[in-house]
Amino acid sequence: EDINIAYLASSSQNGFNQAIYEGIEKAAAEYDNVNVEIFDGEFSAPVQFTQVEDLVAGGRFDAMIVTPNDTVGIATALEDAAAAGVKVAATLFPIGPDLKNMEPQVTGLVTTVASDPSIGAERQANEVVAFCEDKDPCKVVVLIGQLIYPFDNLRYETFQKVLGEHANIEIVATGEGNYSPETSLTAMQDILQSHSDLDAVLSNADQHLMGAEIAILDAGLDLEAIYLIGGGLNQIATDAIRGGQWDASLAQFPVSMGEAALKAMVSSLNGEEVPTWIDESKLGTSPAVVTKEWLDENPDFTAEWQG
Amino acid sequence: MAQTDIAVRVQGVAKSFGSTRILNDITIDFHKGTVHALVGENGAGKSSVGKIVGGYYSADEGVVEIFGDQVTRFSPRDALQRGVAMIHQELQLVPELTVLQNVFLGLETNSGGVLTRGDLARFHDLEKTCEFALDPNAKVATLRIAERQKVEIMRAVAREARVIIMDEPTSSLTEDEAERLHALIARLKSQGTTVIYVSHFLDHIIANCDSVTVMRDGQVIRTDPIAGETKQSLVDSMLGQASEIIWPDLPPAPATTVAPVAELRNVHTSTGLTDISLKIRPGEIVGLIGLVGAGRTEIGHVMFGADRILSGSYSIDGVEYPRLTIPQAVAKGVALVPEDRRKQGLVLTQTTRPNVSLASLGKIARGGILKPRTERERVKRMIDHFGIVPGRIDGDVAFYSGGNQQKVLLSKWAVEKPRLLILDEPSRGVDIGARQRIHEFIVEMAAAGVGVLLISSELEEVINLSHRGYLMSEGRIFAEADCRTLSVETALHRIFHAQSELDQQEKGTNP
Amino acid sequence: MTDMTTTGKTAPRITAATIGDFARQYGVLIIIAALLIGLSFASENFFTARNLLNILNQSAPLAIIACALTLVIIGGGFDLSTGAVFGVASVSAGWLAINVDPYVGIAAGPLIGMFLGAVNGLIITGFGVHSFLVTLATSLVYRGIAILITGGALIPVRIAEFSWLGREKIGLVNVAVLVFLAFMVLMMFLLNRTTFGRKVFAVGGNEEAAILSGIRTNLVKVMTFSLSGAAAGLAGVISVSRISMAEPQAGAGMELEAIAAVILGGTSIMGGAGAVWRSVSGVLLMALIGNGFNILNVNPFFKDLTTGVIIVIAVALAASASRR
Amino acid sequence: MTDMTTTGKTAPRITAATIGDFARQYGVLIIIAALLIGLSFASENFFTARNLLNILNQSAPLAIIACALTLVIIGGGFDLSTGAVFGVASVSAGWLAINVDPYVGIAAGPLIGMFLGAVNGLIITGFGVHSFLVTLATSLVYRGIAILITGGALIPVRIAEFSWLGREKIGLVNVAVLVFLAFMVLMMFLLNRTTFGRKVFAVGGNEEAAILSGIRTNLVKVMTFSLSGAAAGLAGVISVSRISMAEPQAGAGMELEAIAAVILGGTSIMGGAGAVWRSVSGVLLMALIGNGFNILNVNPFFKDLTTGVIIVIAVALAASASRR
Ligand SMILES: Nc1ncnc2c1ncn2[C@@H]1O[C@H](COP(=O)(O)OP(=O)(O)OP(=O)(O)O)[C@@H](O)[C@H]1O
Ligand SMILES: Nc1ncnc2c1ncn2[C@@H]1O[C@H](COP(=O)(O)OP(=O)(O)OP(=O)(O)O)[C@@H](O)[C@H]1O
Ligand SMILES: [Mg+2]
Ligand SMILES: [Mg+2]
Repeated sequence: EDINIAYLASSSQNGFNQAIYEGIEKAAAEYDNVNVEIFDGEFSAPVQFTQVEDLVAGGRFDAMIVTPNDTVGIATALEDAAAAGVKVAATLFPIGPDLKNMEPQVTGLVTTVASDPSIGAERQANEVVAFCEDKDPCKVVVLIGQLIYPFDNLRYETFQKVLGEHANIEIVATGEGNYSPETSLTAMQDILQSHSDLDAVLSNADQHLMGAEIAILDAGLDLEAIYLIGGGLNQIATDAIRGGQWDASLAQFPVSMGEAALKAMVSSLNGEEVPTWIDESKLGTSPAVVTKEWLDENPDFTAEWQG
Repeated sequence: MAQTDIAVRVQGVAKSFGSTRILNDITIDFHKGTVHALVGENGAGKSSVGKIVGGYYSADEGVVEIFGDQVTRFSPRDALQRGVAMIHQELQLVPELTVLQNVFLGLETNSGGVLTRGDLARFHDLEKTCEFALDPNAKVATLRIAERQKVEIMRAVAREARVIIMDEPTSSLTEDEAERLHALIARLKSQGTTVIYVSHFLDHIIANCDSVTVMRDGQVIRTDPIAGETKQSLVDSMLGQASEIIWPDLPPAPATTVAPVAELRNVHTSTGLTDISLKIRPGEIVGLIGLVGAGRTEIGHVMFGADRILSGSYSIDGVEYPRLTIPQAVAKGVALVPEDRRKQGLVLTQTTRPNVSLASLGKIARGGILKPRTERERVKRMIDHFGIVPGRIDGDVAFYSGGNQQKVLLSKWAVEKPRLLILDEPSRGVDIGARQRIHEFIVEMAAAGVGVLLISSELEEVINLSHRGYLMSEGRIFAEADCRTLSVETALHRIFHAQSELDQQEKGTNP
Repeated sequence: MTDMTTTGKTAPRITAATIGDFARQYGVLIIIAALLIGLSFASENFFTARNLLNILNQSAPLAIIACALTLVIIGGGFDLSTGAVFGVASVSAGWLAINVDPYVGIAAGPLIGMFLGAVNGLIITGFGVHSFLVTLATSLVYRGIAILITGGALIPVRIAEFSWLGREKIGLVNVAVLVFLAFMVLMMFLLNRTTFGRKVFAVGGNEEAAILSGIRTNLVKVMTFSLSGAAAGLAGVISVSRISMAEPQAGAGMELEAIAAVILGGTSIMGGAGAVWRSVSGVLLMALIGNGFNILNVNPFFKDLTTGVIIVIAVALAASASRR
Repeated sequence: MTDMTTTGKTAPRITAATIGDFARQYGVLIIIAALLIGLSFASENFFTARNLLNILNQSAPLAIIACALTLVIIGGGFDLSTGAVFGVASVSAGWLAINVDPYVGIAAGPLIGMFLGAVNGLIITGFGVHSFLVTLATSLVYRGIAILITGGALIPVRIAEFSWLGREKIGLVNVAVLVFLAFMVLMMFLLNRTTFGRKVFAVGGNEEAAILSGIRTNLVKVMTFSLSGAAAGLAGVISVSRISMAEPQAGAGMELEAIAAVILGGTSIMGGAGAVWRSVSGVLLMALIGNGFNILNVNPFFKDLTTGVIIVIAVALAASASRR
């Protein structure tokens, strides 16, 4: 009998989500009775909420994999879905009020393929600490997505906590990049007006570094000397690190995430036990933070998503 | 060749909107170099004929020939290119542009689309022909309606058109200004221009036109040379029946001891009124007599609470109102029929019913909830009273003929009997039959004890319809007169006299 | 309409003109009907009571906003702050529900919304500035307030006394749908059966004429903006109670959706003409397109494109019928 | 203005009325001046040639759009599709730069934009529907097209022959700033010194009057929308070349920012009156606020709120001065 699985992307027009779906499709192709479809959440919590309702009402799907736009609000809809007999898995973020808790916070949730954002943020911050070791003061600019997003708030707090433990490190400015190179460029240009003596840029997303890099070059500063670390590890970041323009990126593996989620759903539908948490950071082939050194050792490495 | 002296030929033209036929088998020849009048009741179709010749409407049936060329797909642009310009009844100007820019709109002096100097010189040339004394750099939005009408006329003349359609060009002009327009028309005629002249002023038509077409219900009744026509003969053809042209009898004037319903004492305003004192008693019709710009409209506005009083006092029924607002005035029973019906009077997005009810919503509602039956009855009564056509309660006012829009506007204030009724140009653009009905209405109101303030640029109308009049010039009242003994000639004479005295004074103080 | 009455005495003829008139008047309804029929054939899951009620339920918040917005737009105004008011009402209601009382939270939403709407109205009339700019500015301010209230975090509100509004059903029908229907009827009543409604039409149709008729136009405007604010607040509360979570960004973009729905329905952007049912039709048309996409699962890449094309068709249908 | 002429003969007196008039006319400029002074005191890094040029450079794309949009709005229209046109132009230019030729990519942006703008204009005039609804619909369609072109992914465009437009400087001044200034001058010239500009004012001021003066109003409208499209396309290319990256979502929300800037500057939303310099002032005012926040490192939570409050103040200042 055919198995139908829906993927509810936070936005289907976003490279990261597309890569997750690519993984889902790839894994589905390994079975001969699994069909998958993608739904566009338009980066909107209410849209995704109604999508869950519509899909449950439509009754065509045995399971759904969700990349939530809103990790808390969607919970009630997903509970209803689970109660209606639809299997549910979460990717990228856990579902429920506690972003750090990877175990199901919602009744009926089968599995969560994600990792605690604060762990990744801590790893990034530690790289900066290492770079700053013999610099005093070491001036750091933080570019964060948007502080009104809970996960970005959590990451920012983690950055502050880790860097704050070192007296030589100073966060001289914080800009919101909103995952847009354009916005990041503007923010970075403005920040450079007062802080052209910066030592490092710490960002949660590679998109922000695209803008930051241009601002730094345009200001006539030495890109080599400034430490740039991003997050996501898309192909653009991989090339930039290989080329020496950037220094590191927190690795993410959306294709593997999609594969893992789909396989777990199919197993669960076949009545098998599946782990309630699959740690995303362990899915890839690379270390958690990818550097030029490692990339030079692995010249064949390609990122799991384009950008 | 009979053909060659015809400028515009309209043959068998019919026009419908939806399934309402507004023009039927219209056939008229307009001869070159003549002034050809169109007359008829409100809604007879005069403006519609003009709009078809001017390219604004397209005929459903029939043929329109301009200088012998049959025109099929036609637009105002094509019409202008063929030498046909139109002055619309409802003025169509661009408010944010200046007089100069409006006059030469679409005709600017330019080289390859880039504006160059020259418009001002052309304007002065034009001014020599028109003699309107307009400030070329004034913004049209700040002009009064009479001045706007002059801009429209200049614009048509500026096109150097061979045919000019003038739809009620004098409706906002004083006698004096109308005379000047007629002189202009005579000049144009002598240059071979054809003028199609629509008006309700039959005297003007008889004095200035060469031929006349009478219309009724979207049909041509007859076309004849003007020679031999009289006002009465035209009215009879328009109405389709013999009728008398008369001024109604006024009710007796109230005694001077009667307390006034409204009184202004030494009022000054920022709108240019100086030391205005006047009284209106219940049952009395008081006229304001003056030229355009004398400040008559402003007096109406002050009494309606629309303009602030800087000094002096205003009392209604003996109570002083230093800071009267319009809602207060309305609550006190003051009513104002404004002079610009489209801009200040009607809500054109709405039908007849809400327009008629707008100023008296409280009377057709209980606790804010409308009583539809009461409202319908009241509106029906008004439609019958003024003979509004189309007579539907929910007719689209936006598409009514000019005169019928005016009647809807009057209904708004007639539907409830006010204490004080201010009428600013109440019979502007209405036909002779309706004008009589409006006059009767004014008299009825006075007879019922309403105080009436009447403003009209037609001196004959104010003087014949008022008990008492105030003569005005430059924002001042310089005399009071008993209208039953005043003649139009003396009134005009006194106004001009006062005017020149004022000018003298100005020169004296300002060397 | 003109035609119907004058030909009234003869047998009703169906002419090209009357069909054209009908299409012009009821263009959106025709498109809705076409979509209903098309989607019913395309998927057997579409034309079910559950799915249709679902659509109504999902659209309830937007439809409530659009109903009140209709009055603002007919009155010649424009309200770009409904999304932000929605946000403030959401977080305030959520906060009050948790920290004070769930029912206080529910009641506070519309009241706070009404207050913020009144502030809009007072700024607009007080300074005599166009509402577009004022509500654009206040929407930034309101959104900022919403963010400050929560400190940027989400407020989970998992209280049964609160969530019934968004999630309970009476029989088959959601409470939210009933609230929406009641609100719609109220707005229709206000607009068509009261003196206030008359004044709204007059203010939007010709403000100067309204003033010269003794209408307190500023008061009328403040009231329409207050209603719009109250509606946004009510919608915000329904939405929070539905997803049991209040977030400051809630309702972002909703202001434009609501305006689009109102205009799509056929209410004049210039003011002075329109109807509440039109706005509801506009909302439902957009909801149907979204639902169709979810049910049929067309490639989401085509969703925007299709929505846009359908709107253009709706617009073209209504317009082509009105040619002279 | 009325006052000036009457008191014209005496020595120019500075009265309360003339100050009020000035404030009403130049309200935005006053606020800009106040911000410039305030920010100069708050940070020594603010009033430097580098920072000021930076602000100009950052605002260039938005300012270009706002300049052309001014003509649309004066002409009585509304263009909600500039953001989407920006997106289509971005990705097309990026794609062409990589796959065909960098210069072809640069040239294609404005041309594609102009084409999409013309399509807007043709739909608006062809069906006689209000531009608000039409451009809302086409913005969905265009955004859909942008997404289809890239399949939703980013297109990196790291080619020097392409990125000079957004990144090179001539002396101290960025090429993008020069392009913007040239475009601004062109729009000012078109609006104030050509018959076309006069027609734009007439169409927006009173379309009926324009028709009766023999003006091809539809042609004028199509041209304003084409210009607006071309501007959005040009802005898109500058932006892609600046960040060396084309993305389909680029320019989202820009349409509202541009409209806000135009209206904030003081151009009438009802059409018929306005000026290009006003829109540029509007853009600069908003850019200054953003720059101030980044330079002073204020908590971004307060940014929306402050921006909103400043706009309200600007609006109030302009309006209160026009009280009688
Ligand atoms: N665009 C339109 N749509 C519907 N009806 C119209 C339209 N234009 C004119 N009519 C109708 O055609 C009839 C003739 O109108 P028209 O304006 O030609 O009258 P008129 O003779 O100029 O009257 P008036 O002296 O009052 O100006 C009126 O009943 C009017 O309601
Ligand atoms: N808002 C205003 N501010 C300043 N002056 C004004 C204003 N409105 C009118 N005026 C001036 O006041 C004078 C009186 O104008 P008003 O329109 O009252 O004349 P009127 O006698 O009613 O003429 P009509 O109604 O025939 O046009 C004119 O000189 C006019 O320029
Ligand atoms: Mg007429
Ligand atoms: Mg007057």
